[in-house]
Amino acid sequence: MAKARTREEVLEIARDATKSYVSAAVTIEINDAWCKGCAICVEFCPKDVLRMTPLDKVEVVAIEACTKCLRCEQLCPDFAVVVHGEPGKSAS
Amino acid sequence: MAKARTREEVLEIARDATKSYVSAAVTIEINDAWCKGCAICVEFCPKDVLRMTPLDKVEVVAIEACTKCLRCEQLCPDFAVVVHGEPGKSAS
Amino acid sequence: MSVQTKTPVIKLLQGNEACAEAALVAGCRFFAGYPISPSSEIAEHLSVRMPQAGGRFIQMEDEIAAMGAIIGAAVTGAKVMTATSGPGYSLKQENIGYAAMAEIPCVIINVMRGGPSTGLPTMPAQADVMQARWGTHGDHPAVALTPASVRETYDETIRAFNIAERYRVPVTVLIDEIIAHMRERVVIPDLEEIALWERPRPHVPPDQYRAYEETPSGVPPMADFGSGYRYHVTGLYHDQRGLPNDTPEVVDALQRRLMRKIETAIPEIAKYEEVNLAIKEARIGIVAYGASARSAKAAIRMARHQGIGVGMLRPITLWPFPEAEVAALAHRMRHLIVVEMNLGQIALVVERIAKGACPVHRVNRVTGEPIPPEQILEQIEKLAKS
Amino acid sequence: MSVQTKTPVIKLLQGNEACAEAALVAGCRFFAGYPISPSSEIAEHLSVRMPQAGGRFIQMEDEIAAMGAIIGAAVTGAKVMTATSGPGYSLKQENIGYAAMAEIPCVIINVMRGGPSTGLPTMPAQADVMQARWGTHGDHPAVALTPASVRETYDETIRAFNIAERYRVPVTVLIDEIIAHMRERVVIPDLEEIALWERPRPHVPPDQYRAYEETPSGVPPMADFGSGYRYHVTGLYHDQRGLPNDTPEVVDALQRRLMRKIETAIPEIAKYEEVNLAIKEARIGIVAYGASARSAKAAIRMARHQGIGVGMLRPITLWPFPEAEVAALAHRMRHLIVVEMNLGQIALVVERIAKGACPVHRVNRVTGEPIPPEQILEQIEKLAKS
Amino acid sequence: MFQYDKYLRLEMFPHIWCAGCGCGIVMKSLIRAIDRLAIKNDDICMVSGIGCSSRLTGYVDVNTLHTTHGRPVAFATGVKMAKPSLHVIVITGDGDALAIGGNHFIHAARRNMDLTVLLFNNGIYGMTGGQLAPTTPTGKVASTARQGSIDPPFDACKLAVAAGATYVARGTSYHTQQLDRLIEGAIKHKGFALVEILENCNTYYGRPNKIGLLDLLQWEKNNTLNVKAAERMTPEQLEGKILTGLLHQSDRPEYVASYESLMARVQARAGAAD
Amino acid sequence: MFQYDKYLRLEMFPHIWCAGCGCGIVMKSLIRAIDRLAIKNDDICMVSGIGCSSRLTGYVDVNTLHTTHGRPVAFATGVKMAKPSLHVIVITGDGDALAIGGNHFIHAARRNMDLTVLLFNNGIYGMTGGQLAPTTPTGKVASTARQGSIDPPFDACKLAVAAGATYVARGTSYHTQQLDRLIEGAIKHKGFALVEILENCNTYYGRPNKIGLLDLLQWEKNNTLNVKAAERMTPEQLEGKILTGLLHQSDRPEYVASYESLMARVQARAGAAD
Amino acid sequence: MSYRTEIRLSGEGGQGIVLAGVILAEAAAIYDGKNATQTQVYGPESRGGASKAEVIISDEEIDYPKAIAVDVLLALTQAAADKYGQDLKSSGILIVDSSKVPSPPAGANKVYRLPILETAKELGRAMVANIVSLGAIVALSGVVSREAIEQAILARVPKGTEALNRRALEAGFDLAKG
Amino acid sequence: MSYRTEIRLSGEGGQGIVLAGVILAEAAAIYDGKNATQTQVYGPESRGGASKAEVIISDEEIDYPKAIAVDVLLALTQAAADKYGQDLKSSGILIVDSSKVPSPPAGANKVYRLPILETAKELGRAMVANIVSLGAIVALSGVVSREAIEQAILARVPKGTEALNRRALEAGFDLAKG
Ligand SMILES: Cc1ncc(C[n+]2csc(CCOP(=O)(O)OP(=O)(O)O)c2C)c(N)n1
Ligand SMILES: Cc1ncc(C[n+]2csc(CCOP(=O)(O)OP(=O)(O)O)c2C)c(N)n1
Ligand code: SF4
Ligand code: SF4
Ligand code: SF4
Ligand code: SF4
Ligand code: SF4
Ligand code: SF4
Ligand SMILES: [Mg+2]
Ligand SMILES: [Mg+2]
Repeated sequence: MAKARTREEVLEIARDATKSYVSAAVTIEINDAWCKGCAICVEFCPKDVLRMTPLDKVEVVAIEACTKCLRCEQLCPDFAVVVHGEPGKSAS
Repeated sequence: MAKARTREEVLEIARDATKSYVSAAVTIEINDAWCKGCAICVEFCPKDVLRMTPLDKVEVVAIEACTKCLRCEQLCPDFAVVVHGEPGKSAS
Repeated sequence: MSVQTKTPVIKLLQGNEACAEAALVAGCRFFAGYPISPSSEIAEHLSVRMPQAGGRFIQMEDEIAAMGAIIGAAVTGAKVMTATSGPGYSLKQENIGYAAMAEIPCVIINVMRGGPSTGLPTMPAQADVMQARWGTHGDHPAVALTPASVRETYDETIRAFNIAERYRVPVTVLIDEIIAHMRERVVIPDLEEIALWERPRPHVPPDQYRAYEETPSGVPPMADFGSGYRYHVTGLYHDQRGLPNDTPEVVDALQRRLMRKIETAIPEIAKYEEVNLAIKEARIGIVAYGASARSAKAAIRMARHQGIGVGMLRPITLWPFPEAEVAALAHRMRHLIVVEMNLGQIALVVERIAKGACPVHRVNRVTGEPIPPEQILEQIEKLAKS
Repeated sequence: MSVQTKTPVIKLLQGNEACAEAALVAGCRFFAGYPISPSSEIAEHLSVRMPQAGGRFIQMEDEIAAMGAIIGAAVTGAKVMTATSGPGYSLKQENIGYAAMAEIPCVIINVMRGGPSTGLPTMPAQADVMQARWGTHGDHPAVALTPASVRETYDETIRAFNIAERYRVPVTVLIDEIIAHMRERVVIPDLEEIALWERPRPHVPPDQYRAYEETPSGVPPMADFGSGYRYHVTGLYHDQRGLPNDTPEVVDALQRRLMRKIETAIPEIAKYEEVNLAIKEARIGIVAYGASARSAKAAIRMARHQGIGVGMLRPITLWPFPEAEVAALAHRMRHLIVVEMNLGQIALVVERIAKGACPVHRVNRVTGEPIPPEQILEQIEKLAKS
Repeated sequence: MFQYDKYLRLEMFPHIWCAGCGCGIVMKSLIRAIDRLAIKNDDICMVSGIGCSSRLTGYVDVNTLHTTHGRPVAFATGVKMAKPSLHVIVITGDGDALAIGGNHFIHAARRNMDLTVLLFNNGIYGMTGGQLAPTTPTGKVASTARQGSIDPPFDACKLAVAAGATYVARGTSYHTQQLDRLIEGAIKHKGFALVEILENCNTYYGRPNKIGLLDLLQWEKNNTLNVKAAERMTPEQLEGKILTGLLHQSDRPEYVASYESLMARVQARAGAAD
Repeated sequence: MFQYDKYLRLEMFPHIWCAGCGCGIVMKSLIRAIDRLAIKNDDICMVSGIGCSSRLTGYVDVNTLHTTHGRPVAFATGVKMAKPSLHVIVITGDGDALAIGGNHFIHAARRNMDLTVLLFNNGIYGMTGGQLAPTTPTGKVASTARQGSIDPPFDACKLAVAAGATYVARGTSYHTQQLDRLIEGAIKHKGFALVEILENCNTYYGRPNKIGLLDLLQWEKNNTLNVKAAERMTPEQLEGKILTGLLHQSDRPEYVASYESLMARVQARAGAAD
Repeated sequence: MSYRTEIRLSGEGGQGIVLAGVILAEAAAIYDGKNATQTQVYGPESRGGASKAEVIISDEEIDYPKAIAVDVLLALTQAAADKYGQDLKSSGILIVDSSKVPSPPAGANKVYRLPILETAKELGRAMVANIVSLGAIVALSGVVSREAIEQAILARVPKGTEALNRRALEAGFDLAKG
Repeated sequence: MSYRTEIRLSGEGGQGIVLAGVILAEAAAIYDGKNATQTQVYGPESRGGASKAEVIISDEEIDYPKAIAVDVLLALTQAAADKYGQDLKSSGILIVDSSKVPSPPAGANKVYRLPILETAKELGRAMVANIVSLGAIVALSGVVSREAIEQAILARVPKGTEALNRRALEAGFDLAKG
């Protein structure tokens, strides 16, 4: 079992591990500390916005294609993807 | 709990307590040792062949009316009525 | 109809009825059960009385469910009880262990009938006493009370709630079928005379609340579910916040605290009756509980007529066992006799405590009958002669 | 594939695997289980091996059902087993009591993990040992074996079947998680070396058969259902024909026979290992079982390096407990130490038996870890100095 | 004249059931069904739980296993798996089968285990003194529901069908001839067969509900309808009637047979490898 | 952007579930449903049994009760009866709810107890290492059925309906938006509400059966059909498809309400007598 | 053990034997201010058949609650008399129904054969045989006061049946007069 | 305790650490004729995460089956090194993967940083890292014979992968040569 942590400690770890990808219309955050590399978000993103890295983490490779459909966010079992912005409103 | 008995002892008690009513067509036996006086046989005999005694046992009062339908026998929960003779074949 | 009685009232009550009424007086407002002889009158009585008293009664699908339901109700803040007999007590063991681990106050009535297995469904025995200590897997605290009269059933049921609540522990009341089914004159105590203990509740705001805090008493305050204190309850080892944790230090601390809280509470939990122990010349000591202690009392009375001085220590709190008192008795007496409706269960405990200070004899009966005083007297006479 | 091995074969086997294979060798042809860590490998292994061996495997809906199913299978003549861990062992208690009462041969494997409740699902403990004696309601005979190695798990599983069959009694094998999950070099014994005991079967014709006859050994012959001997099996008190009967004489006779048949069989059931007890100057005696005995052995070895003589009595048959042997040890030694992965359960039994002849010390660990030999050594050193 | 004696442990008679109890009536029906099928006593195993009805196993001269409350189906599963040649008949009460034993009941149905389950439904816990059963009709009085039950009852047949049973029938203690046939069919059926039997408990269902012993049987007569007859009736005519007869029958692999074919497969494979 | 944090015990993160496990996906759906209903954390009680899915209660910041294997519905019954103001949500695995816990499940449905039961059906025992569940499809491999299961699976929804449930729905971990709505509806429903959720277990269902993690989700996508859509389809089109959506809803008295009206009746009577 | 009085009532299921025991114990405990216990036989199998209730009355604490040496024994059926007819003190009182118990247990010095069941039937309800019995017992043995037994009965019986039960009690008293 | 040799293998889930432990123990127990035990960590929560296996080898009876003073310690990840890197004897051998374990546990005298994972990848299957490790361990420590480890490996690995695994073992031996 992982060491018992406080909420604050965990939040700090998560913040430190979170990568933000920003475009005019959308911000996508990936929390590497929680991501377990399952590739679900990558597989089910209808716009191929995401990609797995060689270290089995996720990176955003086509943020401009993102439609904010939230599939990635809703399907990520690990609360490791967050999509900011009104869902459905495309950036383009 | 009743005293433990052997099969033979029980058979003997039952034999001693069994009353036989005989007509040309049918023999009806009532085992007073097992009869608990529920009156089911009396109630459901379609021909009113049977009657309860004041001591809550059963007696045959109209054997000639018996159609050997076996309702009494089949409904007696205590194996206390036996009807001999071909079922359904009325005596009359 | 209310559950209040203003002035002492005299009634002829059945043991099971007294248990049910006392539960209401103790503040029990949730009962879940499953019928089983010879405990069913408790459920039957409460099925009528609970809705009257504004409490909840439910007959569950089995004993396991009943035990689960009372634990669920208890976390909302209710005082809770279930009642059963041997076979059901066996089935409840897993969830009793859960209550011990998660520190859920609850009262389990076990009206003891003849075992093992279906055994003698309506006849008395006292053969679940070791099970009340060791029935569930793993080390766990155990509290069990053994009333010997209808009035005491009333009192001990209330005390069971008090202990369960104050120490956050499942408490079993072991009533033998004789006491449970007999009717006896009971002077119902004045409500004001009855001390009710409540579970410790938090005095800190929710954000500072730690549900399984290490406190001086060993008992952490318990918040009601739905009262604004949100926390986790689990049968896994957990840290002071209640969150699952299996690191050795956390495990060790929790396991030991669970035992310690009851050990340190022994002065408050202990209860026993001394019979004739003031008599200096008594050289034979009896240890007996429940209905067997009544048989023993009769035997002591008979022995006195013959000039034989016999004393008795009657545990009312059976678990934790009155170790110091029995040890003292063993040192004072030339013989101890343990009288039980089983093949000698508490006798083993007495033997351990006596440490050889005096021989420990047994009077047992396992026929489904109460122990006749003569059987005990015989043993007394034999020892008095020797 | 057959279950036969012709010549001794060396294997690296896991404890659970050894248990499963041994069951087949013992003749077990019916297994019903419900998965639970850390016992599941036994069921998993047998789910493959049973159909190969012409036996029957079924995963039931819960532990209660599994226990019921093996009893049902046993009355048809099959040798049967189930496997579980603490929570499941608690659930099985009612039906274990049934097996004791109805005298159904069966083997229950309890791979002990940390309790109480869900506790530490995958970590070792030895805290179900008292439950194995007292877990079900009512007085009942109890047999429990505690292997300390993988090979011994193999042997004790076979012995569990032998005892269960010969004495018509449920037998529990208490394997701690360490032994169950470790892999170890095992010399698989030659099949011809292995003695298999069968249940006594009737030698009289069906019309003379009395299923619960009072025999000199206390064990009535048992006919297979479907073999032409028709009889009644019940958990109620019953007469020698097996028919329900609650008269005091019948009840008393049955209850006492159930206990007596195991008590008189102690010479055949007893098994323990003596370590270093030949050493005359040993003044410290250890009592330990299962994996804790391995820790103790390591500590004894370390103590020897320091010139401290320590002996050990290791019960392999834990119930019935080796009372006479431990009593002798208590009289011979200046100190006894009971080493257990619990808070002191068998220590209570040793205390009772020691009757004050020497102090009984304890080394316990309840952290989910095996007991480090150093912890025991420390206690030895302390006592050696005193 | 029908000979019951051959199937009875006469040494246990008279039985413990109350005057007029349906259990005795049903026991006779069961015996007649067995007799018609000409199955040897030795080849039958009856397994019961705990309850008035479950005491039946004490009275019949076959292989009898009187188990713990609620568990007969689990025990019977072991009997059947271990010795498939036995006809395994489960005798169980409504409390036994559907309250504490509900799980074993649905799982044996799911597996389509070859058992004949005779469910004695008297709407009450007889043995323990008339407490609420999961079959007690809402509003009826029980000793743990003195103001009338607020619990809705199970439909045991519906539950069995949903769980996977392949022979599901309902009879009554009044309709003895129909019952004979339903039990006969159930025993013959290969797979999980349920016969739910509405039976009269005078002492603990009738009395507290102020229904006389004979009226209980009359009720069975008047409030049930054979499913065949019902087919030709209007909804109005069916109103309030309980259907009896063979309610469901289907064909699925039976569990023991599936296991045995697995065994054969595995052994063939092993043989090939040797 | 949806704020999950308010409902999470972040101190427990990352959670213990395997990479890609459906439990996390469903947990998010549950949180969104609660958020939409705007129920306060304090007013929710989640009760779980033992299993991977049952560990969910450790992660959500509501009143959480992690009970014993198979018993959460029984515990939840106590919670609900004692404090009806709480929304009681049961988190349970297919083994937890339908194997060891099957009896509590059908009885709560019978009573129409006001519980929301989320049944995480991954077709396997996850926590203990992939043993056969009563939902494992026949023929699939499990660690206690290495040659492929011979057991027929339950249809949890059918069973619930037969037992008396008044809201019965099926969703999947793939169809998150549908699931949000089904859970929302279940929480709102007064009575026994079941949402069976087909969810992916990669480690112990997928791997032994040689189905990749992503293929498990694809399977959910391709082999299910919304019941509404199904209405307009031919039997051929429906062949092999599992129906999702709200499968059954009905109106019967809810148990706690029945109890409370009994209480009122009894107390009024007592008041009148005083 | 003269400070304790033991009464055993026996008959068959349906005769109200247990209720009679309860009433007698209540008379002693509530209305006469004594200690009292009442016990009975429970059997899973006492569906009909013989029925027994025992009452112990004492000024002191009652330890053993079952009868050892019976002071007053009532038997309303022969089966009950056979099964429960032992343990009567030599000084004890035996009361049997004259029609149903042709051969009372031997050994009693004071035997009263009273037409209890017949009397009850004459009162219009066979059910009140237990109350008639109580009247006879109290009149013959004085184990409780007449006032106490009357109050206890009236507190227990269903509303509307008070007069009938009072008559039954009186009839019992009268039977005892002989 | 020199008669007993303790080996601890650590890494992460999926690296075949437990299998390596089993093979090593089988090499000792079956092919070298010694006593051997193998233990591992079970956690309900070891879904991924650090993984550990321990092997004790001895000519005598093995009492305590867990490592106390480790003779050979393998760590294939930093997390494993941090978690299980204690208990190494001063005379013990520490073997770490050079790419994944930048900071090996302190206190070891003999530290070998070997490109185990890289080597495995070069062999075409990352999965054989455990076999490469066994080669290195055996070559560096001699805890079992080369013949034994080879036989043990071949008896355990799936049919068709024998050649690959033999190559992996050789590669491990070679790594140890430096
Ligand atoms: C574990 C357990 N719980 C409870 C009981 C008590 N008990 C015995 S029979 C019974 C119910 C009987 O009802 P049912 O099954 O309907 O049978 P019936 O007597 O009505 O034929 C109960 C609750 C028991 N013997 N064992
Ligand atoms: C009484 C009892 N029996 C067995 C277990 C072991 N056990 C824990 S979880 C589980 C099954 C888990 O399967 P499921 O409910 O489907 O949940 P999942 O892990 O698949 O989410 C079992 C058998 C236990 N903890 N307690
Ligand atoms: S929101 Fe939709 S489009 Fe954007 S990254 Fe996620 S899945 Fe792809
Ligand atoms: S779905 Fe979540 S956990 Fe899986 S790869 Fe994407 S971000 Fe990582
Ligand atoms: S056989 Fe039919 S007609 Fe004859 S007595 Fe019986 S019920 Fe009446
Ligand atoms: S049915 Fe049987 S028991 Fe009932 S009255 Fe008739 S003969 Fe007697
Ligand atoms: S109580 Fe009911 S079910 Fe039981 S024997 Fe009497 S009538 Fe039959
Ligand atoms: S084992 Fe299966 S259910 Fe459990 S966490 Fe892993 S993927 Fe999820
Ligand atoms: Mg019933
Ligand atoms: Mg699952």
